[in-house]
Amino acid sequence: MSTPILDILWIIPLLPLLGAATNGLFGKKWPNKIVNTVALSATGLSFAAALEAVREFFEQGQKLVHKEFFDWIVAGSFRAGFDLQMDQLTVIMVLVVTGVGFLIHIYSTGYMSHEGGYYRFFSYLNLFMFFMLILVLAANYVLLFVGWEGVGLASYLLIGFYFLKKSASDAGKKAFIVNRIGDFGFMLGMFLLFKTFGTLDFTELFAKAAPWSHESWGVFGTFTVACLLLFTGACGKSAQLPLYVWLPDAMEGPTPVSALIHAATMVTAGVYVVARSHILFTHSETALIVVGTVGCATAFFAATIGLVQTDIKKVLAYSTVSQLGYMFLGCGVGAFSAGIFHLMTHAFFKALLFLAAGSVIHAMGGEQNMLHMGGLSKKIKVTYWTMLIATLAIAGFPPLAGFFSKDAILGEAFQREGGWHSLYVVGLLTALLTSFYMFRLIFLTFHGKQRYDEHHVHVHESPWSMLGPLVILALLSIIGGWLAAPSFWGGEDHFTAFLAPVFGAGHAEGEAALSEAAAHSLELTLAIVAVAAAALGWATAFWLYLRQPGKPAEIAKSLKPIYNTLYNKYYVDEAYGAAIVKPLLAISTNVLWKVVDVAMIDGTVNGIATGATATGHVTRRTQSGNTRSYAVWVVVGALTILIIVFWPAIRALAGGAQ
Amino acid sequence: MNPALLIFWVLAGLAVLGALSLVWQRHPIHSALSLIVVMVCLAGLYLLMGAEFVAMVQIIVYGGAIMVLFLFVIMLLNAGEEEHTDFSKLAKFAGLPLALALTASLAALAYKQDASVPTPTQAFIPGATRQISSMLFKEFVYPFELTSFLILVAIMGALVLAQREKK
Amino acid sequence: MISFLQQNAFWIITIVKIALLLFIVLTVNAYLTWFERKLVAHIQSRWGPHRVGPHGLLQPAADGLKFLFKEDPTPDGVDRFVYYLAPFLALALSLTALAVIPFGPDPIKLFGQKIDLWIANPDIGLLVLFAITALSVYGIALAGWASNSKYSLLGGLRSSAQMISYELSLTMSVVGVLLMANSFSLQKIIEAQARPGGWGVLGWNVIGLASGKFPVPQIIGFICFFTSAIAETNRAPFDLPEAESELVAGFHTEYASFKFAMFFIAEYTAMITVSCLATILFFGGWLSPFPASSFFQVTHYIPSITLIPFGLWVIYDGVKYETIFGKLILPGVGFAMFAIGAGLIALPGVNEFIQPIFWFTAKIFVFLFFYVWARGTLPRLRYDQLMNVGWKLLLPVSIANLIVTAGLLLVRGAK
Amino acid sequence: MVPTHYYLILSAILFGLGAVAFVFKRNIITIFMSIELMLNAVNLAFVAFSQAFGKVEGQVFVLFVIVVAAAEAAVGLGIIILIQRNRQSLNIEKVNLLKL
Repeated sequence: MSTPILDILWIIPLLPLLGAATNGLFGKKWPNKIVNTVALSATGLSFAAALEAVREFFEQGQKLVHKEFFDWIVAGSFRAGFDLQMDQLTVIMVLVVTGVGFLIHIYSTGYMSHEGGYYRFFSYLNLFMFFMLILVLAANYVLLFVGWEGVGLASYLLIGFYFLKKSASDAGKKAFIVNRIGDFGFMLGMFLLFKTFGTLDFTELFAKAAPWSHESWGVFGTFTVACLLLFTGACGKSAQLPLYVWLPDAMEGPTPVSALIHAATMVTAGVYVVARSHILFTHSETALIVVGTVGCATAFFAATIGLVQTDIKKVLAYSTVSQLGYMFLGCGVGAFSAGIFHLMTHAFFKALLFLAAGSVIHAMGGEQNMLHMGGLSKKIKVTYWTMLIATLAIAGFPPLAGFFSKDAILGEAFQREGGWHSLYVVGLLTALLTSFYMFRLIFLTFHGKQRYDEHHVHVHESPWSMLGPLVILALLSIIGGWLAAPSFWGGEDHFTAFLAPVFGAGHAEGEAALSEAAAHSLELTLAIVAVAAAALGWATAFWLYLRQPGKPAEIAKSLKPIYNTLYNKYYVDEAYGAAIVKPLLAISTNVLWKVVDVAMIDGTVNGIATGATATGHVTRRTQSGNTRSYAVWVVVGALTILIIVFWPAIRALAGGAQ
Repeated sequence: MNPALLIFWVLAGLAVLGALSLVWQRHPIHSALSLIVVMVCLAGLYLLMGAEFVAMVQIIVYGGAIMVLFLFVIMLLNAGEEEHTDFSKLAKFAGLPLALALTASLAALAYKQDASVPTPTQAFIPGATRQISSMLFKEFVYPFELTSFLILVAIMGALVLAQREKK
Repeated sequence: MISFLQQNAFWIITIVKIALLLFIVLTVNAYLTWFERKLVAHIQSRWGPHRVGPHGLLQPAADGLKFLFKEDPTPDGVDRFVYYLAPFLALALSLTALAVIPFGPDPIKLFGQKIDLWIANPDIGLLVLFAITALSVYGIALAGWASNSKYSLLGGLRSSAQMISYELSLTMSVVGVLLMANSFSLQKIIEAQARPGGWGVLGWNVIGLASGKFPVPQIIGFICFFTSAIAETNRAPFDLPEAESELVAGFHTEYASFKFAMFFIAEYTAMITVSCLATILFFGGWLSPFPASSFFQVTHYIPSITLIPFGLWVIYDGVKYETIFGKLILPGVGFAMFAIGAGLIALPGVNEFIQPIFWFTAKIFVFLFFYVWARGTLPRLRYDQLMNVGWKLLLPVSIANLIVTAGLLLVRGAK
Repeated sequence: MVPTHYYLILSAILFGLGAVAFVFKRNIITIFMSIELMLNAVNLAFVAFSQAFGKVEGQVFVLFVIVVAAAEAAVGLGIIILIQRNRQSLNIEKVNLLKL
């Protein structure tokens, strides 16, 4: 069959790159219209291409597509080609990235219309799309790493988009540096893998790895180490403990950026990598446990912080962190498909949340503090409703997307033997907290009496270029979950079935023990428990923030230390500052700069220079310009040659002399 | 005493004396004359070795053309006695000893090398001139043509150098 | 005594020959000056020397005496060594040139010794001559430089430049002849011009029919050669080194008495040498212009045929000469000539032996006459003209001549 | 007959004297002459060897050397004339523009 797009898979990432290049190089002079035409057509076309590619993928029977376009690095046995591949996992990622990305592009045209550096913004955004697509389409770790770093770069650029604002540029740097730590681990992981298996191509690597024996808990074999290293990278990118600190600050960037990069796509790259290399992970008990624990811990931890934040975007940021935690929990319990599923749904509703928040901020004229909002529900209806839907989704109310994905993860967690129940409990608790702070956000923002000055800010609904995406995403958040509607819900788990060829069906050991009916009843109970938790969260929020609005303050006063701790995010940044940044600075200043750089390196360089000068001063005398001296040198040369050539004869001569 | 050897000693002695006086004389003309003496003596030695043609060419070209050219230039520039400046300390102190060392080592080597050099089987190469001509136009024809080209270039160069540029 | 003579006969004979040759040449030189002055005078419709001796025949002797007894001042600030060296160099070289000139083919037999009519006959005679010619420039150049006088210096400069320039065409113009003779030996060159069966003048290189079907004439070569030769000997019209109208007397301005005489002799000897060379190279040396067949036997009496009438005329002229001295001397001379002519008829053997020498000298005389003729008639060239003639006319022409000759010989097949 | 190495020694001595003159003399023309002297010494060695080995190649080389020497003399003397014209001196130690 003809598969035009699959044969030129590179077209999908290439289009955004072209867009980025065009805008970046020529956009400065252009009016916004042309700029966003270019950017949108780039992303739109690549979305279309992606759809076509997926169609062809299905058409040719969902067989793994692996295309080598050209050699990039070839050194000895090592080959890193510009190879792209397409399988079920890629399909989901590509669709999410291009689709959501496209929507957010549309949204941005409205949102950024009043900002300076319009062309710059879209150029960066397209650049990000390019790298993200490289990341998800890559057929080997090296190329994946290119995308990985590239999205890092793009995120850096976009976080620091308002680079005149110090906080923004600092946030950018922070994100970049923290990511480097993770990338370091990632690279080490890659090296280890190459050393062990001699290849970094996914297909070959996994084929080679599969037959290896599993490593049980506490064994630090190749797999464990490699996986942990990779996971470090994932932690960096996906803002897990202890490397999550950059994400909240990343909210300095424009809201669409937060939506696209720091909620929907980039931050999920970590999850994607873990899922992509699930074969390695499943080979190492330890790694799985670590992943699960870290994810779970992060989820709860971030949720607790989210409880008390007042900045609307910060709340969403922490909720993102905690949701990512969920995904890792899913991966940790071996439910990779569940993790990916949550990734997808989360992409929908979190993007929606951010965009809606953006719309709110837009409406409030740049105000981000929820305590200065309230009662907006009348004024900006579309935003309100879409955001409400998203909230319900993330809080996990059926039948919305969040419910299914989160339920899937928790279910998997519960059904795993061993110490996993505790994780389940924490996960449940987190779900409760999630629904609480989300509704807190809703109530503070849209209900109650308005706490802002009518005269300064006149609230207005956003243009349809922004609302359109909201609506679409809202729809997706509603129906997105049904793909994986558990069997008791009438449908059966399409999603897991779809991903089965990638992940295999091997993650449901827990289920195997139970009978069909028992399984159904268990799932039902779990679902009910989850919904109950969500409802409890809602109730608390309702009671606290709508019934008697004074209460929170009192509670805060009564639990001052805890409140402050939470409010200040457990002082993690401060701790890092004290523990790492300050010593680093000190070392850099006193050792690296003053000793190594100035004394040693500069010293060497200058020393060489002075040495050269001195030598010149000495040797210059030979270049007297006086031909007679040169003549003498010629004679010397002749003598030398004579001696060298006739050395034996000369020795004989000496012998004869004696 | 073998007359050939006698002639050799006389000519060789004259040649060395000429070379010495080339160094010794302070006026370029005298140096030139000494050099001419050396050349004529060498021509004589060539004759002694039976290289008549080379001997004559030596006199005609070296004696008759090159040295005359030197003479001409000296007279043209009206060069006086050379001034004994010693700006080059190196040449002043190291120059002479080194050059003498070179001379000595060369001579010593030549003296030691006699074993490896066969003594001449015949004093004359019969029909040397004929052989030379045939060789020049057979084996060495390309170098020969090349030298003619070289001479042409030299002539041009000399013209270009010597002519005063027209104002 | 005899034994000593026997043992070292070669050396003795050589020395005697040298002495004889020197005597002859110097005498010829002396009378060449007289001849020249007379001829030039008549060309310019003057009498020329006629006071010292009849027809000024003793003029050369008088000049010689004058040279010997004149004061010989050494100018101030001359480079003495070179100043004295120069004339010796000039004279010695020009005389040396004569050593390789063969005057006749077959040797004389005297006292049981075969005596060749040359002092040395090397295989590379021609090269030797050229070598000597090449060196002869030093005499003049050094003299010019050493005299510490502007005129002399300019003269020396001119002569050195001129000689170098004309040496090229001189040599080039001869190569054609060499190709035809396949040898540097003057004797061989002469013999190469005698076509077997005797074709006389046709065999000479100017016509070049010594062998083969068609002639390979060297007439152009000869013209180049003789012109260059005149220049080499600093004779008019190429006598710029001593151009009296510009440089007083050029390189020998500062030379007086005998040193001057040396230059003088050197110059005339060079003339003779060149004439010999021209004869040898282009005009068949001692070969008779007439074929050697019995029909032309009569030509062997040409010496007598010239000598006898001339002698008679001299007697007649002497008888009616004004001075007593003349009346006494000239008839004697005339009678001597007549006697020689008659004697040659009487002694055929001697006559036969005399033939080559006669022809040789006759030809030389012709060339010397040319020399004088040219001086008497042609104006002196300007210096740039001189250089142009040398470099832009003679040299290319002689090279062209060489190429053509080579081509023709290739077609004809050298012998 | 003269042993070959006599000639070689003579040639060595002449060459060495040429070198001596080369470093010892100040007058450019004289220095140039000393170079010619060295060339002559080499020629002598050539001819000596050609006699020793009974081969005429040596003499052919000599001819080449002579030709090259002639060309060199022509150009070199032209240069010398220029030097005199521009520097008003033939003292090689005063022709040291290289240094400036």
